[in-house]
Amino acid sequence: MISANISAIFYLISGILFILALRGLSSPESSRQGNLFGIMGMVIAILVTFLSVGNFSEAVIYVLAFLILGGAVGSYIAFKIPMTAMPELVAGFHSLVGLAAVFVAISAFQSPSVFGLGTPGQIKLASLIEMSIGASVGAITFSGSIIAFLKLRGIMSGSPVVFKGQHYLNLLIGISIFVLVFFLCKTQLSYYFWIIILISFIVGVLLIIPIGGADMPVVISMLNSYSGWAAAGIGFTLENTALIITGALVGSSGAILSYIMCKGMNRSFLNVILGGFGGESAQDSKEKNKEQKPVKSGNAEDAAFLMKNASSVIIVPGYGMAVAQAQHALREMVDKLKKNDIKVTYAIHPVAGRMPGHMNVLLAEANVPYDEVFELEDINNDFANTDVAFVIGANDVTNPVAKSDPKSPIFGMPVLDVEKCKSVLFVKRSLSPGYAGVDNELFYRENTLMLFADAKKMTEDIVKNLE
Amino acid sequence: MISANISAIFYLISGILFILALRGLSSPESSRQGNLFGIMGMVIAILVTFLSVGNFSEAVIYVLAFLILGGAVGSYIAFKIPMTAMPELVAGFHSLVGLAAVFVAISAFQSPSVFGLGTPGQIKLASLIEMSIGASVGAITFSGSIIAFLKLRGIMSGSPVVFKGQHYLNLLIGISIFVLVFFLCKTQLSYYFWIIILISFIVGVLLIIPIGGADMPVVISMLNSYSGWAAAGIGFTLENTALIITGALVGSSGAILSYIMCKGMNRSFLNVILGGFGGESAQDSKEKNKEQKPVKSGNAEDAAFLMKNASSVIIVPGYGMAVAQAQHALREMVDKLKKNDIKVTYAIHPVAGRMPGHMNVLLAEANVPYDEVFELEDINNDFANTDVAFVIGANDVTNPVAKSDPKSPIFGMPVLDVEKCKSVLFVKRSLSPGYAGVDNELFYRENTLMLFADAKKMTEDIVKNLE
Amino acid sequence: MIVGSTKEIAPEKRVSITPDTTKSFKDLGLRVLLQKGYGEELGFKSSEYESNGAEFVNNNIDVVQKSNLICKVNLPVKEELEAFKEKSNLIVGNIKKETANLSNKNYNIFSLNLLPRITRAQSMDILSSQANLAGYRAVIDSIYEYQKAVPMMMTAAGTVPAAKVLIIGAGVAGLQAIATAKRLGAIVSATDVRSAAKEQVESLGGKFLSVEGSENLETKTGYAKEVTEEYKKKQAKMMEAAVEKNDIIICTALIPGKPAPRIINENMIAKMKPGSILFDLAASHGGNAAYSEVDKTIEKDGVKIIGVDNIMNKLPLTASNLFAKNIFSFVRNLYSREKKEFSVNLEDEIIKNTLIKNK
Amino acid sequence: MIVGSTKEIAPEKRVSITPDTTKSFKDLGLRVLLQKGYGEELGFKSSEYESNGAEFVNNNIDVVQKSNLICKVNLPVKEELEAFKEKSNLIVGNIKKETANLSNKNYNIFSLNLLPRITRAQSMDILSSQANLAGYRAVIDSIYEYQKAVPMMMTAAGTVPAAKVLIIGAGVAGLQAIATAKRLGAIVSATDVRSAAKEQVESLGGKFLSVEGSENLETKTGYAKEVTEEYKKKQAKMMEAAVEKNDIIICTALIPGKPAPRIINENMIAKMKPGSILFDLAASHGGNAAYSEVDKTIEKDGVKIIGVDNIMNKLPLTASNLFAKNIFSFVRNLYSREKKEFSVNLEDEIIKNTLIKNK
Amino acid sequence: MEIDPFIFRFSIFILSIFVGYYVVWSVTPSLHTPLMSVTNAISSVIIVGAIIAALAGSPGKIFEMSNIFGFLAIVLAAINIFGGFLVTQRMLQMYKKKKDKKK
Amino acid sequence: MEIDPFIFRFSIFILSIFVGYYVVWSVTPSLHTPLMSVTNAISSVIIVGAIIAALAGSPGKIFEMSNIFGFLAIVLAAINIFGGFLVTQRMLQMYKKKKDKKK
Ligand SMILES: NC(=O)c1ccc[n+]([C@@H]2O[C@H](COP(=O)([O-])OP(=O)(O)OC[C@H]3O[C@@H](n4cnc5c(N)ncnc54)[C@H](OP(=O)(O)O)[C@@H]3O)[C@@H](O)[C@H]2O)c1
Ligand SMILES: NC(=O)c1ccc[n+]([C@@H]2O[C@H](COP(=O)([O-])OP(=O)(O)OC[C@H]3O[C@@H](n4cnc5c(N)ncnc54)[C@H](OP(=O)(O)O)[C@@H]3O)[C@@H](O)[C@H]2O)c1
Ligand SMILES: NC(=O)c1ccc[n+]([C@@H]2O[C@H](COP(=O)([O-])OP(=O)(O)OC[C@H]3O[C@@H](n4cnc5c(N)ncnc54)[C@H](O)[C@@H]3O)[C@@H](O)[C@H]2O)c1
Ligand SMILES: NC(=O)c1ccc[n+]([C@@H]2O[C@H](COP(=O)([O-])OP(=O)(O)OC[C@H]3O[C@@H](n4cnc5c(N)ncnc54)[C@H](O)[C@@H]3O)[C@@H](O)[C@H]2O)c1
Repeated sequence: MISANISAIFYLISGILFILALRGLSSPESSRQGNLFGIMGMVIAILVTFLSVGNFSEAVIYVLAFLILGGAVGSYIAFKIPMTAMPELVAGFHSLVGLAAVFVAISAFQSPSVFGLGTPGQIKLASLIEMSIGASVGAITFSGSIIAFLKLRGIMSGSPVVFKGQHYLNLLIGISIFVLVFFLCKTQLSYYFWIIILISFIVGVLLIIPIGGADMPVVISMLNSYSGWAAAGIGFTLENTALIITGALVGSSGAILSYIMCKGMNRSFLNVILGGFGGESAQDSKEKNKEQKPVKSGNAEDAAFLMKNASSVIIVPGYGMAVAQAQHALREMVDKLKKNDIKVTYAIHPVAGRMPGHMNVLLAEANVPYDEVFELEDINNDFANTDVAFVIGANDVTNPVAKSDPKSPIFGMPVLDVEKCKSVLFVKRSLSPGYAGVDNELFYRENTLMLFADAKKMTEDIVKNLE
Repeated sequence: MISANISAIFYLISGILFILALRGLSSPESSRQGNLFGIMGMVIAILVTFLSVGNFSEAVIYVLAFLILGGAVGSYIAFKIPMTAMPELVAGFHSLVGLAAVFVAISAFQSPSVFGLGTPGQIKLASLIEMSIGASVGAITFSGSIIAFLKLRGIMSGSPVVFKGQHYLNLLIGISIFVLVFFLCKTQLSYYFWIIILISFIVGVLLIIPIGGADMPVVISMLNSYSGWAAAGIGFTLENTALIITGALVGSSGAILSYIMCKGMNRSFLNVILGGFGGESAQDSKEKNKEQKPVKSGNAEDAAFLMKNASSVIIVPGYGMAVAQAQHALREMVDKLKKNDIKVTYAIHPVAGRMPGHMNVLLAEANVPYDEVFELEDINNDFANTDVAFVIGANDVTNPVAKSDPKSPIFGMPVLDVEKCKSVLFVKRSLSPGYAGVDNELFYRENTLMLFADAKKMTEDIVKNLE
Repeated sequence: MIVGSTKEIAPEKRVSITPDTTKSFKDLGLRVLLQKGYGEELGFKSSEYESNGAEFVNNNIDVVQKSNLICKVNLPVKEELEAFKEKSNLIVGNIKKETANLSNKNYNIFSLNLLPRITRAQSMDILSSQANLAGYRAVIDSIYEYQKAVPMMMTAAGTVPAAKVLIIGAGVAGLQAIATAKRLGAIVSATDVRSAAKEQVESLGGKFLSVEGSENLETKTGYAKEVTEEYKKKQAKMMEAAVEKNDIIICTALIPGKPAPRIINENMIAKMKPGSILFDLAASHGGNAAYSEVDKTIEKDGVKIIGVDNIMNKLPLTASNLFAKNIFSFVRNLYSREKKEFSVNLEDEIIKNTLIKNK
Repeated sequence: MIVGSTKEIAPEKRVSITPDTTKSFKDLGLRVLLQKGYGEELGFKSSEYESNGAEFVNNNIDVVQKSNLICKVNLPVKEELEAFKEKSNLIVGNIKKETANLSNKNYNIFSLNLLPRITRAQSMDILSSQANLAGYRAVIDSIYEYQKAVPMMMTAAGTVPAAKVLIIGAGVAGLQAIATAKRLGAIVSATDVRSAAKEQVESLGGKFLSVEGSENLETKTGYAKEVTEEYKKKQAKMMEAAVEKNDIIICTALIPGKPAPRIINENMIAKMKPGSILFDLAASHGGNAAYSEVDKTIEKDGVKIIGVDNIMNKLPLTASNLFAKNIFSFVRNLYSREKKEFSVNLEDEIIKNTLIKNK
Repeated sequence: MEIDPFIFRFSIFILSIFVGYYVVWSVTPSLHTPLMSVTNAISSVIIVGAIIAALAGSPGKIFEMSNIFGFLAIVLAAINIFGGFLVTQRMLQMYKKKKDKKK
Repeated sequence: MEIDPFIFRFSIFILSIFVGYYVVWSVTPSLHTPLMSVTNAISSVIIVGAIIAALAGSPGKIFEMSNIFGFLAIVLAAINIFGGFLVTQRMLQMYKKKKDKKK
């Protein structure tokens, strides 16, 4: 058994390792190292805990057994899960952390003495408050994550569930939790403790159901943050620095991350987090959900990242490039890509733009060499071997409906097979159709990323992010 | 007198306010607010200290008197100092902090009992180490800042002072300080304490003299960092959280800031900080100084800053713009400037480039509107009322020798009076002359900043920095 | 099945079958029959045609009599028309419906200028392909006639100001004219009655002159409507100011089935600077400008007013290449590969609209 | 002091004094005397001249007899030359030294084409100002003659490939030709014997074709030297490949005081594509290309070979504006404001070099 | 003059919040998912509490209520730890491959 | 099980270092000088120590050695505090004026 001082130092070290882990994960170069730091931090925290408890009875064997059991399950899941199921996996994992926090809180509530928090019925006031906050937040995290998981998995419908008075209900429940904590402190009756946990489970559900599927990543990050706060709360109860540092770290970084993600998706943070609050905003998000539901939308950084990691890119310009006068920015973007040894070519559809040769005029103005510019027939087979199609302000000329639907007004027009690329980036301002007025189903495809912005603005932003 | 707990909380609050102050200062919008936070933090820290000491004897009056005295002097300096003397002012201020730290350490050493650190001759080991570190770092900060101040003020020559064996001397002194601290702890003789402080003063001088005037800003920031560490050291001695938090904050942010500044100036951090270390590097910096001495050379950030804060800019393109094919990037730069409500025009010299109308062709290609393009006669009077002339790859057409020296081969040619602008930026790759082979004396003028780079590269970098 | 073509009558310089499309026809499973010397004026050698699979006969009547389908730029001469096989087909670039009853033989006549402007028909759209070139060439011709330099040049001997070019009508021809003038460094503005044109003009870097308080005069098919009297007045007011300022004016405004709108009147021309150019691409449809006469260059108050009927003769090679591709695309649509014959499927909008005489 | 000018002899369309420079002369304190009808063909009205301070006399001889200085584009006719005042001055754009003894009267003759290429003389440099326009106009004329479209256009009716333009000689004219062709969307390459030309060509977006292993053939004054036989062979080899690939070739290569170098021979022309254009700006100096004849357009194997003597007549307005400014700058340098007379200061390099006959 | 340890803990808590805030402020969007998954893994440091709970009490009685909840929490947290870090590793591996392929 | 307060202080110290590190990481270059000057002002929080030193000891003897050094330190630190914050304010004012002028 090691002294409290030494374990405190080691907890600090593990906290620092976690900081480094998060730092590492914020830039691609250091990301793997970051993960390693995280693992090290966790190992240290666990070892130190063993050593500081110093109780080497047979219980240790059970602890190890359960640890290994959990580890085996976790590893199995991690290896088996398909990459596409990442978001729901993270949501699922979250629920576990939440539940674990609840269990730890219960345990502390049951046997306060062993944690030095007083005796049952005589638990220190501060500890009682801390542990009920921990338990409550943990419970919210648990049930909220479960809902998020179900929505992402498709088991539950992704569309937001809203009903009248939702916000009032939430408010009511929120207040009731506070009241219950108050009574718990006053009476020390375990009864109240259980009710708090129960109600918190319900809160988690209520908080997440009004949020649409598209906003789930933000929600997950937010739940992440909750689980951090829960850990910190319990850290105070157990007077454990590791839990406090890490909990605060995870709590604030998760909150910030969800804020950043909202900004990236051009969504209002409040709107997303408060889900059902305010009649208009619910309306709003509903409408948005209906419209945006199936499209993946990204920002300049995503686009830059995708293209930087591609080995070949085909640019497909259309009328929107002309409207935005984005040709110069485009040329610059391509220059940057080429400097990264990426093969870049231009695919010009015969009727791109609004006059014959429209694209040629603009590309020539931007000094794009002629030998990088290909007409449809010469390049259409290349899409299948290309990593990224960068469709800038083009729409009709990529619309596969021209190949498939004889009733479509553009049926029979040859189109650029951009969808055969690994990823397709569409730069346009909205989901509205092009000249022919036909919806483009590519926007909703799995391998499409929409970049909603003025073409020039977006291209310039991408240039910036290509540095 | 308030309890230790409450004062600890308030110290935490003041620490947080300092964090917010630093955060605020890292972006222009929030900078003034940041300063305010800093002031608030300081006020709280001082008030809480008064309250926690709780000694309201007549001493308080003296304290207040001295506080006001210092404040008056500080305010006077702050208002009187010309804006151009900022860097040396900051250096001067630093020296004060360093000295103050030394004084506080001395005070603690003199009367350890009042700080609860034991009695003279029986000071707690940890405290003794902490206070000697604090005193030593404080002393280094003091003398180093004085040297920096003298160099910047021009009282001492800005060129680096290097001599043989400098590094060994530094090393020796460094080691000797450690040895002295060791003896101090062992013997508790005040004798050692004073020697430590004395030697530290010398170290400060030795550390800074080998660093050239150009690198002084980095040095100042580094000294800033030192003063932070000194404060933190004393904070440990006095068991004062405010000092610990703030000291660590200032210490690490100062270090990082000097690192960032080095990166910005394209200098190696180690080279700057270690100054005289390694024969070659000293050689290096000497040569650089010799060659670059008379011209001021800047980077894209400087250029961006200058132009962003201008209200009018005239672009003077020349053959170098054509060679670099920088016209598109230039146009983009101008667009960015215009978005900032800056008036931008182009001045075309009749023989700029290598064929009549050379610049016009390129500017038209980049879609520069004709009404922003002026010929020499129409714009030459405007330079005097313009903040910045951005000369991109032009040379002969700006050379004032054409007006002054009848023997010069270009005498009699009308030239653009760029030197009448408040600042002139010259983008070219070197100091070499243009077509006519005549040296351009503008490069060496006070209000000229040379931007050595390929015109396209530099312009793109400026665009980046204009965000 | 045999696709044939005979020489065009001067001054027409274009051809409707090029060596390139000959190959395409062969690939489709069709034979190509040409009159001797076909395409020679354009520098196409008979050997080029032959190596791509064409056959030559000496006589134009022979061609017509042997072919199942004849492609022509203009309406064939009378004797050719009379010689047509029964149930054969004739594809012509441009005829009016009224003139279609020239021969009472029983064959199909298709006129490509009647193509619907639908997406699928784009590759056959001779109006677009030729108007595009016309827009380009109108600028080249105007600049050739213009006695000053077009781009701005600031030189040691003073500044040459950039020429100001005004394009009237921003359809296919107008847009290409904008692009071409812009490329040369002119200051370009344009006007049109369709409000979508504004964005299109700006997408080429031109300035759009709108008629104040005007509504959008676009028909559902994308063409322009005739304008109201009130609009005309407003337009004239705007034009007066614009015309005076510009050095080169290129008129391309048309209204399908109607005479071209008269946009520039005598007064405006009187105010133009001497040395200015007024190029009226609409001359053969009645002209957008006063004085303009088909195939004549008139000088009025120092202003050159140029009216050309068939500007395609100024770049017949490119024009023929595109024209022939249009024709080929049309034939490919008409020809049924399974049945190995030309099938007039009247459910096909393209065929229905272009057919002016049915067997 | 009076500055005068008489009408030029056709086909010359340029003038040496414009209304603009009339004003400048007046501002300098000089009177301007012109022959009646001066500048009319260019659209300059007498009233414009007069409102800027010019005076008119009916007769050209009157002008000459009354003026202290006569400016002309070309050498005046014999009777004018005979009528010159003693101690007067004549400034001409272009005369050869040998022809300068036409009159035995005692006056100064300056020929501006002999200006040294020094910085101070740039504003008087008619070679530059006119060559610049020549380069521009050569491209416009070539494209006018070219039967295809120049810029690349990918259209529904197939792709129009971009024309390939080759510029031979990248001096003032050549560079402007590069710029103009580039603007129109052509694929431009250029060649020259001076190695500095590479960077200059590239600064305009053109591709430079270098002759392998060649040295720099630039004289100290910035002109080209005559090339060696070995170089000629290497150049010919490179040219052969280049000429074949290009659609439009514009020749501008000159060597001062020598006949223009012959760069394109008969063989090369034979290999050119039919429909190609070969524009020889050097024709009047002997021509860079085989077959080229002054002021004639010759067709050879489908290639149009155009030789123009005075291409300035194609844009006389701009050319006159610049020319007149050059003349004015020269006069300003010649005129002493204090002494109020024209002073022939032989220490001035500019005056010394251009003076071909001294009073 | 002794300061309550709670105050210290609270200071630590607050400072950690700031660290967490600033440390992810400049994260690249493409790393959002891995970052989320690593944060998730880290948040299962709750296992520290679980272990304490599991081992609490007198050596003999290892299956008190509190211990049982501790054991449960350990299993859950362990799943999360292993799963979280491994899955992050997998995701990051993916990024690496793309880079390497190019070289 | 009591933890030495030093450990807590040390944790606080370390965490503050991280905060300092990340908080200025993204500073705009144009603000380097004001940032430096504000950091300088903040570092004179050493005045806290100076005040303690000045007020230390028994109420009667206010001019002990340690007090005198304390007073000296107060003067120095006070110069710095006032000077530093005011000068920063002036610098920032400059930025503002430029911006405002334009509008
Ligand atoms: N080439 C010709 O000769 C010709 C002539 C007439 C008609 N057409 C027709 O025009 C169409 C051409 O196809 P296309 O793909 O080039 O164009 P398109 O199908 O009309 O699509 C252009 C897209 O660009 C987007 N856009 C517009 N302004 C933008 C801006 N500033 N920034 C970013 N995006 C912008 C629009 O979406 P948002 O509004 O969502 O941004 C629009 O969907 C074809 O249908 C063709 O038949 C061609
Ligand atoms: N316009 C005409 O018709 C004509 C014709 C012939 C001659 N000239 C003569 O050319 C001169 C024109 O004056 P100017 O001021 O335009 O040109 P200049 O005096 O020749 O100066 C151009 C400058 O650009 C710099 N430069 C070259 N490449 C660069 C690149 N890639 N990036 C950045 N800088 C680059 C060069 O300096 P570094 O090497 O240090 O980068 C050079 O000093 C006059 O002397 C004129 O008499 C003009
Ligand atoms: N979808 C397709 O397949 C396709 C193909 C080619 C063209 N188009 C579209 O068809 C439309 C017509 O093109 P077009 O070139 O054949 O037209 P056009 O030749 O009939 O007319 C030329 C232009 O003149 C304009 N005009 C008519 N009266 C005018 C007046 N009084 N004042 C000013 N302008 C006037 C018209 O609006 C038109 O833009 C355009 O919108 C074009 O984009 C579509
Ligand atoms: N500083 C000044 O004031 C000034 C003014 C104008 C021009 N210049 C310079 O003077 C120089 C000559 O210009 P110019 O246009 O009057 O020259 P030019 O008209 O005498 O000749 C045209 C070009 O042909 C080239 N040439 C000659 N023989 C050739 C051959 N065998 N093959 C290929 N190319 C050949 C020459 O090098 C020259 O570039 C240029 O460098 C120009 O930049 C200087």
